[in-house]
Amino acid sequence: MSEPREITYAQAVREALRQAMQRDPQVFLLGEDIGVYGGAFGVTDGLLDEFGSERVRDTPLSEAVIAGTAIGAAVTGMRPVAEIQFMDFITLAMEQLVLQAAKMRYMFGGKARVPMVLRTPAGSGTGAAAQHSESLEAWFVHVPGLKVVMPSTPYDAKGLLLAAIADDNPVIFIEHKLLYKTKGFVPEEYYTLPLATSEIKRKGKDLTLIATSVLVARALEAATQLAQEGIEIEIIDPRTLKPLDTAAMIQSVCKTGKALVVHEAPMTGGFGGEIVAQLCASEAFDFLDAPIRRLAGLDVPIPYNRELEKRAVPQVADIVREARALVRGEY
Amino acid sequence: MSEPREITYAQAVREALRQAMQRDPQVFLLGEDIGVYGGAFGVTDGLLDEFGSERVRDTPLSEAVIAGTAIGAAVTGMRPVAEIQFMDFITLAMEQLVLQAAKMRYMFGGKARVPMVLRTPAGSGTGAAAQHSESLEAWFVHVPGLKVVMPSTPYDAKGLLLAAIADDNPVIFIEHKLLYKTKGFVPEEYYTLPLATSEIKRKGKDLTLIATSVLVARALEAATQLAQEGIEIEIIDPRTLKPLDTAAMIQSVCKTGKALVVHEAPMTGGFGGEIVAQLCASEAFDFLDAPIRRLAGLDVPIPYNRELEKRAVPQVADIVREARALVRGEY
Amino acid sequence: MNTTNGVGRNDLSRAQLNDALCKMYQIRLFEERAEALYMQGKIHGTMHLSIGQEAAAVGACLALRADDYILSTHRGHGHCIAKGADLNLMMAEFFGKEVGYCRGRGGSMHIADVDGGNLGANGVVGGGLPIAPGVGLGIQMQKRDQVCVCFFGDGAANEGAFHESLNLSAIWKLPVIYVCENNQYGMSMPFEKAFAIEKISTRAVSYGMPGITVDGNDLSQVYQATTDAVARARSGQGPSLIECVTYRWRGHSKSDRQKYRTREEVKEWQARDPITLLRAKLVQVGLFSEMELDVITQEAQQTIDNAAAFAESATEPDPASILDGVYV
Amino acid sequence: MNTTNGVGRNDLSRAQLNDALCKMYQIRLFEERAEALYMQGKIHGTMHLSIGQEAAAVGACLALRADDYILSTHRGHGHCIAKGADLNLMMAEFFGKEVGYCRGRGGSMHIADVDGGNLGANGVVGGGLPIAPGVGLGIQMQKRDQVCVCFFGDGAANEGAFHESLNLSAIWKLPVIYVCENNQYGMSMPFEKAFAIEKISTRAVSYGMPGITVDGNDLSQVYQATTDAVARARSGQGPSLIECVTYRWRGHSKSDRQKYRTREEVKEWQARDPITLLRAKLVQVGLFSEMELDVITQEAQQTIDNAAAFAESATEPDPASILDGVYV
Ligand SMILES: Cc1ncc(C[n+]2csc(CCOP(=O)(O)OP(=O)(O)O)c2C)c(N)n1
Ligand SMILES: Cc1ncc(C[n+]2csc(CCOP(=O)(O)OP(=O)(O)O)c2C)c(N)n1
Ligand SMILES: [Mg+2]
Ligand SMILES: [Mg+2]
Repeated sequence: MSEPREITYAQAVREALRQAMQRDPQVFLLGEDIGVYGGAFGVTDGLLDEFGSERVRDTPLSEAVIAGTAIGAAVTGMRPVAEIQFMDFITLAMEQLVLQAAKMRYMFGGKARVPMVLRTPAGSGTGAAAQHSESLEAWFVHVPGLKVVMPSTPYDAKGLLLAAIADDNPVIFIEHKLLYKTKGFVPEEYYTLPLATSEIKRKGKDLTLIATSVLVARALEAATQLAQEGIEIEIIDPRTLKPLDTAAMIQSVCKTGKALVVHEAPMTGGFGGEIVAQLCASEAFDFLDAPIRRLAGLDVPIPYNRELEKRAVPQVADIVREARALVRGEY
Repeated sequence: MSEPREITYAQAVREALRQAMQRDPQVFLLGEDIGVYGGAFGVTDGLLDEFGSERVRDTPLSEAVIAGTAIGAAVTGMRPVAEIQFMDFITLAMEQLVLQAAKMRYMFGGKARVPMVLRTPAGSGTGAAAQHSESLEAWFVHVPGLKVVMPSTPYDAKGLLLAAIADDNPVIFIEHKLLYKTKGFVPEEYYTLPLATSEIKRKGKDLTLIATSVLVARALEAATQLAQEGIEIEIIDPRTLKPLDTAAMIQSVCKTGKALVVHEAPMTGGFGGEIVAQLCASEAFDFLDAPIRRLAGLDVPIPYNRELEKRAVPQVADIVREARALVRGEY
Repeated sequence: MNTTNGVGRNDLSRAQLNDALCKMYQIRLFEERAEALYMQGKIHGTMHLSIGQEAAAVGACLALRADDYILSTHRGHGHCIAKGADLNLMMAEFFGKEVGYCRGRGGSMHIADVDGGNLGANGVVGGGLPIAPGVGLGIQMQKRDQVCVCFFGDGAANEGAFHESLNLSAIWKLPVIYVCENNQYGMSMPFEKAFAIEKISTRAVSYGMPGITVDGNDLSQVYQATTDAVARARSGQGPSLIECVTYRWRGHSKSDRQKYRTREEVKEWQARDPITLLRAKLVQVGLFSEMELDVITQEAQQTIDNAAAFAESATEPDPASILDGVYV
Repeated sequence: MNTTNGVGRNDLSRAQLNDALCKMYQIRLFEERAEALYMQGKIHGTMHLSIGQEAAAVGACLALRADDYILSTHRGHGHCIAKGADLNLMMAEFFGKEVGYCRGRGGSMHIADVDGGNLGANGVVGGGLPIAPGVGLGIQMQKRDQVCVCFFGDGAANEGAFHESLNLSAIWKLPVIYVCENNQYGMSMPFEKAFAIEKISTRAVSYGMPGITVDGNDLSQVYQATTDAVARARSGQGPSLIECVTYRWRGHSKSDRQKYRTREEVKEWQARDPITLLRAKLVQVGLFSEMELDVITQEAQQTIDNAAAFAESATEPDPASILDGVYV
């Protein structure tokens, strides 16, 4: 094992791409401006120089065909990692992802493999307004045949991306723009994390808080604040939304009797509902001593104005308020 | 008021389109094969003859531009009703519906109106397999700026479609292929039903069953069977999924103490989770004497084989079994 | 050797022509049988028959090697047979049986034979178009010398996917041959109303690739155009667009009242039956006798009879296996 | 009256030229100011500057009536100003203020002025393309004689939306003018790598509509081509495609290191500054004196100063109003 080393989330993603490409000549990248530009968020910076334009392929602005090309290459033996520059524009590739990639294997009686990964940055917080801030993970969770990964730390990002690339199914890999510059401990060597293991990011006894992506860090900060009030929150990050590992959550709720689900996407129809429903149908139900609650984005397109943009999605203070109220039995 | 009269769901939709066009010259239809063909399911049959090719417009195979054309016409003063021939192909129009139609008014500071309706048939049961059987309502429920309507009877279909056309927001109007030939009482005159009122389709005291679209009829049949065992089920149809009227559901669950949510779309990430979460966060939580459960489609692309296709989504027997177990306290 | 047997500029051997005619008959007879079985309620769902278009499917695939790929369409039975499918497994799929190509999960609209290079029919009009450059890229990056034929209809040529696909294949010089079967209608939409141009092949100009329109009912024209395009693609010169002008004799699918066209129009096209045309030519140039051709027909008929019998007696999938294959 | 003042075949009055130059300066100065304010942290988010492309936006809009429509792009400040926006409300939107065009909800990428016929900038590349036929249809069905100019970039011309949009407008003869600002790059993707053709206007052939490529840095060429296309559209003859060849001086957005192009290339294009070119021509033909032109410049500068002051002092939206406008 190498020395402990801190790198950013963006670097962790890049390192995963590099190591996957080093190990397996079938792995290649395609997307808009991933070459000399290094990607809109610099994630693929330097990979063109290292691997050449054959394996780091700049595409024209054609999102449907980016997805389709990944499918076609995958089904004929490659392991493409495609990038959609902002998650918003995945809306242009839905037919290929949902009607083709997700269903091909099943429709063909199990006689095809579509080992592709589609990486894309989601989320608000950059002032880019309504068409560059989407968090659409819930859509993909609803599509049989796809896997959905949404890492919240550099360590998870690297290990899960390497696992996604090694997986023989189509995987939607959702990064978060605000996480790209966050740092964390990441081993230098190649490693994978299983696709379907949630992680307890903080231990606690008073409340089970389930959070995804950028909300994990905010939840941790809220927990630190609440600890000063004597409230101990347990934070669980599913990391892979599909398949979903609910074991730790259920166990935790059996212990705490309370659950709060937090995500950035709008509350209505969001992934939180799925977690609530699964908890509700589990043995944890009998241990609940308060309603399971959700704290999520408002039902609003992300506004440009800085203050409005912040209000549109849960911030640390919102989590503190909501968690406290839940623990204090105010619901 | 006219004489009671039974017509089919398809006829009810057609009648709504006809009456809307008669009343308002700004209303027009566009879509693939809606003219001389009468629509893939015959819904628009005869409307070309009545209103001419200016107002019943056959388009080429260009789903993105069908949606975009509706948006552009709406924003410049028309009231387009677009059709996507199968809900599956709405995947080709997601960018226009989600990034443009839904957000335009908000992004522009409230200074635009997009009064358009997009009609589309959803669901399985016709043997058309994985790419002609989607039930994607949950995606749209998750999009601020859209309304989502999903009628289960001819009466609801007519009244809700007329309301959708009169509404100044973009509305996704989801029909079900298996319902087209079902009959029911429909007044001849123009009427609208408010977009956001659920309806109690059957009264009962033992269990609150919330069902949508084709599952309402199956639930009613299941309830009839269960009534013979002395189990009385209350069935609530939200009709409009967004905005969602939860008042009746909450009240009902307060009374029955048990809730079952039933839909055709795959369970994971489906609309059922939203209902469970809303019930859970409501005053009904304190009245629950069993976990809220969901009965929904399997996480599988719809298979072609008749028997497999049936197994993929809830049938009457499944509802009977699930409702009975819930009432008997087996969960 | 550049001799010509009179059935086109490129040299088609007697064996090839035998095979081609046999496949055209198989397509015709397979579809007629499938239609009859549908009427009897033995096959469910829907189906899109390509009767009248056999020369396009067979002509294009005749120019391919067994290890080349095709991407097919909702009207894909012809492509599937032309690419060499096992008719038993194909018919079993129509019956939804476990032994069918897709284990009964796919049906008419999703038949695939991945090992045989058929990457699947497609229920989405234009759904194969974005995949085509990917197949081409997979070939190119793995330094193989295969090619991919991407079939699509006139209707599909107005989907955005057409545009993105042809452009990417062109700029990356991918080994893809775009074969547009212009059968005059996209469901009820006549070609003239959906296009403001005379020929779909004109659109090749937008991508800097060769485009050609051929008589899609003439096997040799389709074969020749495809052969040229395949040679180009295999040698790294990139994609081509071929428009095959043809006609479907049947309605769009099983629910079509055909109010958008006249009986006379259908009859005119039936007078140019691609099978009759090929037969006449083969006799005319003296390559086959009428009797030999009848034998081919009978053999084709026999394979269909066998397939129907095989399919009918095959077993249904185990309902417990319903989730098999959603994930690897 | 068909006299020509030497600034193009079509007769541009002195007043029009005055207005055009003033707007070109306003665009240049507005963007320079916005850029500076961004650097100072007074404007947040991102922005896409069109400096160097002013002639395309102004030339095209000069051919329009006040009640005509435009659909703009992420690089839309120029279109917005050219269509006659109030600079105060525009700058206030950059500051995210309540009085801004979008009540601070939209910012640079979504500025719209629906009453002024600007149906919005668009954060989606090609996002306006599918909407354009709808605007044309709204006009056509309501028997008005307006037209709609749909702006988009070279990059956008490879989106599927381009294809579907142009085809629908063509077959329905809708009053839409497609103005492609080919500034040589889609972000970092050079035109030559994204296209296998020389001119984007070639693609008009696929839709049976006229296509023309003009020098996008020459106001009069853009104006003339647009005027012709507008006349066609207004008289019911349908859409046209105009490619304006131009160049953006600044990086793609605020995060661009510009590694995909050389300084020399930028300099070459800067030597063909559309504003300098127009000024020179106006003096050369004797329509304006240098002093008169300086006055125009100063006036433009003044409007920008005013706008910045206005915007800075305007009030923020009330956070409680955050949900306003999601629904009617
Ligand atoms: C994206 C999409 N839109 C609509 C349909 C419904 N549909 C199936 S085939 C068809 C017509 C296709 O026309 P064309 O491409 O010419 O093929 P053809 O049927 O003539 O062989 C339509 C509208 C579909 N399957 N997919
Ligand atoms: C559908 C979509 N894909 C990608 C992006 C990210 N993006 C914004 S502008 C741009 C380049 C657009 O190029 P072009 O159309 O030539 O316009 P230009 O920026 O040169 O004015 C890209 C890739 C986007 N906004 N929308
Ligand atoms: Mg056709
Ligand atoms: Mg550009």
